[in-house]
Amino acid sequence: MRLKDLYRTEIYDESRGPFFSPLVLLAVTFVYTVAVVSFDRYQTFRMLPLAAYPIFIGSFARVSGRDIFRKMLTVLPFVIFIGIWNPFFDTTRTEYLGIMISMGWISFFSLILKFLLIVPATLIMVAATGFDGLCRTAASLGLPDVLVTQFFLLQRYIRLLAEETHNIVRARVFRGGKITVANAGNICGPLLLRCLSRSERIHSALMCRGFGGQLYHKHRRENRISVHDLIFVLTWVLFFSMVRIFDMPVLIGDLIVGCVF
Amino acid sequence: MHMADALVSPAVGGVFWVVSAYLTAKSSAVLKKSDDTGKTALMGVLAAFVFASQMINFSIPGTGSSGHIGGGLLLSIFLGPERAFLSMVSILAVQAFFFADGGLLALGCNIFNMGFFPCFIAYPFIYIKLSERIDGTKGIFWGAVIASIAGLIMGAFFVVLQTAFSGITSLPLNMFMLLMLLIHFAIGAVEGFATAMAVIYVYSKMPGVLTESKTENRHKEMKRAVAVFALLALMTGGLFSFYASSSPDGLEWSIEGVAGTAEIEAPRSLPHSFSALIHERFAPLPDYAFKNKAASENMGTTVSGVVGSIITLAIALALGMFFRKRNGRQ
Amino acid sequence: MKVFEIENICYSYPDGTKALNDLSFSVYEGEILGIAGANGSGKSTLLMLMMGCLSPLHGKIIYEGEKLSKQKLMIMRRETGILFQDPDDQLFLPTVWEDVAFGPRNLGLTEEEVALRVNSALRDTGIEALANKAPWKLSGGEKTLAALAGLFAMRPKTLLLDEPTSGLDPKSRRELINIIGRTKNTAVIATHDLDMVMDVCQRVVIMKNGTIESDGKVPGVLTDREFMASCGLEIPLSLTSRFS
Amino acid sequence: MKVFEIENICYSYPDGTKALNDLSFSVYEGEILGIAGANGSGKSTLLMLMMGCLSPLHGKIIYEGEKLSKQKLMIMRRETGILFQDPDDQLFLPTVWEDVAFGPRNLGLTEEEVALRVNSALRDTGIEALANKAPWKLSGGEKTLAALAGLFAMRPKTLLLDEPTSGLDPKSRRELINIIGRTKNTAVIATHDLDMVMDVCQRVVIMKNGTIESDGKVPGVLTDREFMASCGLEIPLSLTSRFS
Ligand SMILES: Nc1ncnc2c1ncn2[C@@H]1O[C@H](COP(=O)(O)OP(=O)(O)OP(=O)(O)O)[C@@H](O)[C@H]1O
Ligand SMILES: Nc1ncnc2c1ncn2[C@@H]1O[C@H](COP(=O)(O)OP(=O)(O)OP(=O)(O)O)[C@@H](O)[C@H]1O
Ligand SMILES: [Mg+2]
Ligand SMILES: [Mg+2]
Repeated sequence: MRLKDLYRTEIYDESRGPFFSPLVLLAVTFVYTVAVVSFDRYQTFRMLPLAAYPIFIGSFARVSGRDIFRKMLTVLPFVIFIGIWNPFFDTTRTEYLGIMISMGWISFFSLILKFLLIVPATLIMVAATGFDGLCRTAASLGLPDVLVTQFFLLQRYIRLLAEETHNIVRARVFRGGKITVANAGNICGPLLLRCLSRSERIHSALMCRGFGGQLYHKHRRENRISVHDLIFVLTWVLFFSMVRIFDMPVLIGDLIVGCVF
Repeated sequence: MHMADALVSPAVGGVFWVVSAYLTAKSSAVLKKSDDTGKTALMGVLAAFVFASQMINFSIPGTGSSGHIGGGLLLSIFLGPERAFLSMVSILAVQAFFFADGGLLALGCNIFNMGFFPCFIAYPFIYIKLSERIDGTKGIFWGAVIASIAGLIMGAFFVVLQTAFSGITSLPLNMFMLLMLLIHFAIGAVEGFATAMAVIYVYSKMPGVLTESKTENRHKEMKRAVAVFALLALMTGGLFSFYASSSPDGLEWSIEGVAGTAEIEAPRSLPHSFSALIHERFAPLPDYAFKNKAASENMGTTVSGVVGSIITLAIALALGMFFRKRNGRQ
Repeated sequence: MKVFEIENICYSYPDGTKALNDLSFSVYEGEILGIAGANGSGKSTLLMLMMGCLSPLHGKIIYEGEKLSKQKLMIMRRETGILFQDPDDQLFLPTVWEDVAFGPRNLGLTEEEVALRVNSALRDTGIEALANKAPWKLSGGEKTLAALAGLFAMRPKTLLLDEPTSGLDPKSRRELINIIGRTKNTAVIATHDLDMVMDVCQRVVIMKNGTIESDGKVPGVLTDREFMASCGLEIPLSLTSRFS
Repeated sequence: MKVFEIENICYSYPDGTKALNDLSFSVYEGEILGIAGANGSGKSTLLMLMMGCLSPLHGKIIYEGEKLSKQKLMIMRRETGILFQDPDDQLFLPTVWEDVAFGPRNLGLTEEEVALRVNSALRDTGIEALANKAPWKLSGGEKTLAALAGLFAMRPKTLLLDEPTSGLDPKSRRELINIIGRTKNTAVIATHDLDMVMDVCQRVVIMKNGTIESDGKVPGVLTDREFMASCGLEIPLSLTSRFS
């Protein structure tokens, strides 16, 4: 992750009128994650139909595929690193897609597939709800006010930090300076103090406007669930269980292949 | 040392979700009682700093986890353990949601590994004790270094534990453990140094910031909760290492254990039967079912599988397009 | 009646900077008081102290006849609105609308009433068009206006404004002056804009190095060229006739 | 000779806000140009574009006869000093002295020369007493002065100032006006302080909604009451005689 990515939380802030309630999206995404992870480590194509979910919500959210892709690339190495050892230690050979291959490779492939299924789903879910939506959901779910406020402030201060860093870098460049490792400390110290004193002022301003520790007020009824939402949840949960219980690709494939031949 | 979703089993993820949720609730309750909102802003800023410093990370080969500063100790020193813990929760949640670092399911594990140990163990039992015993900046320095190392190592140990229980990789345990602990020892030293420098720097420039955290009266219940979890963690850890060392060939165990070839012969030690139990309960299709299937899988089903997969994807995509059009979105 | 009584206040910042030095004055109900003074003379510090964001080293601050205890502070903050010198410190919610609604919501109003107040505040400050923009994407003057709207939406009895006109264009400035002039509320305005002080204030306090140099009727004080110069100030621009 | 030529510049912020719309003008060597306009009319955006912080969607910016390439940009930034609207954006070193010295040091001057320049810049802006203070502990106006000192210490050929007088007390404002009036340098000043424009600028550009409404001699433009009102402005305060 780079500084630029910090800035990127901003792409989630544009108001984009949620199409499903954030609560519902969060719940379904959680069930989805569990569904993906619950597949055995040697299973591959069986979980593929689950991709329907991220594709579906992704077609609603106004989020660029490139953005998601870039974020995925930043985490991919970690998953590859953990999986790549499987082929070395799990050398039992088996037949797979008509070729002999070690079980380790299958489990590696399975791991990558899981990653490819889960990560975009989470990112799209967040993009669809927005940070504010998530905070609201969290508040309406009864998460402690301290924590909700903290979520909110963290995101606010991450931007503050990014801005201040950006400003410092820009100001340096304008006066002919360069950023090197040697003067990084010179930047970080003042940055910290500056942010601290700024945070105090921001907090004072909050208090002066009657802030009592509660950012989202409960009477705003965020989590009213409509029939439309309920159908959404039920449909997807049903779908996930179907995929989990039946080998859907093989079933559908059999149907088609059976018809063709 | 973020665990990714793809690396934890639902059972492990669930257990740590519950534990972390409990700790979070307790911490919030304590803060609510203390009725002091003076540090709210500070929480936000410092969390942002820790968040940013965690961006400097690297992958630890073969472990699937990233090496980076934890930050829990720094937060504890400035904010007190409960606030620090909540800050860690917020940091990890934002990372999971916005940066695909960690994940929904693994969030509980990550909170426990990176929040619980530094905030509730390393800070009160190591940092406080040391910095009280040794005067001045020296005490801060050694307290920070040792507490950081201890906090990170405990966390790293639990990363290994959770990975092992999840049974997703076939990585040899001994090697994994050694690697993780060594690397986190080094990171801990670096972090401790950085933490000490930051604390000393801020202390010299803004003396007001640091004062209260020590006098903050901790709630009794919180202490009890921490004690219970510390004990539990200690026990699991102890049993686990006992097991790992008593079976000299940890490598074999992990391969066999997870691959399921030597399932019945595997010694019935507690952690293992626990993991087996979880496996049977929560994994609807245990390993052997697949093995049988793998043997019987012929070319025909493979073709159907591929064809079926492509068709399912196509249908999903088409549906998505359809709804998008209907919603009138660009 | 006195709204604020400031008695022998001293304040030093943690680094030792003496910002205020034995300063006393009162703010009467319904009056609009100007505070002027050179850069660094302690105007912002004074307002911060009055809002309880800083606590004085010596002396006391009395609000409506009572010393500021924790409880009194809560009441005071409900009834008093402050504009910070840097509007960036004040705006923090994702949209301008939300931000302006923050104060009224904290007062516990119903959602309809909140909407009513927000919309009227946005209309008063002329930034209805920016309601759905993120506050950090505004121009400098627009930020000030948004912060002002957040203040007005709370309908405070007393206003403390720290340089409200800096960054505003002449038209918005004039409108703000009209709004302040119209209210029956008490207001304390720290500013360098002496023309505004001429227009809206009845009384003006001139500060210098953390103390009060003069406290009196506006026309009398502001027209004294020598005295003003000695405090690092000038007479208002509209008095320096260009054609003479 | 033309220092800057701006040709048919358009700019929209990433969120779609049209900030500048087909805007053209030139800055001539040695001239002091004022830019005025209502809040949100695009003044700051324009200065950012001129400094290459943002890049235009259409149109081009020519500096001393050459289009701004990466190399030319480097040269331009060496010769041009910019004051941001928010001085906080500009101060980043632990003390004011260090901060002011940052620019000259990067020009490769010797340490003596740096000290000379820094001290003279601090003297010009009247903040010698604050040399060892941390920039984030200054008052609003002091920050602006410190940022200005940082600018002057670089002795740039061209100055781009974004609201230099906002937050300054009348005396510092007057001194700044004198400094700008004395220089032989080119300067572009975006401001709401039309009295300053009257005092120092030869030419003024009036902006409205991202376009140029008028570009001409100062007395002619600024005294046209109707035209100014139509742009969300007013005639300078010193022309509104209070006694008439
Ligand atoms: N956080 C701080 N730490 C230390 N000193 C400070 C801090 N803030 C302000 N000061 C100092 O306190 C004095 C008074 O500052 P204050 O901000 O009250 O001035 P002001 O009258 O508002 O000036 P301005 O007109 O420039 O806004 C100044 O000398 C300033 O340098
Ligand atoms: N980062 C941003 N993202 C989106 N829109 C922006 C951003 N910054 C400014 N704008 C918008 O662009 C327009 C021009 O802004 P700009 O800052 O150039 O105005 P300005 O003339 O400097 O105003 P002021 O006198 O208030 O400083 C405004 O409508 C503003 O809302
Ligand atoms: Mg001030
Ligand atoms: Mg501007």
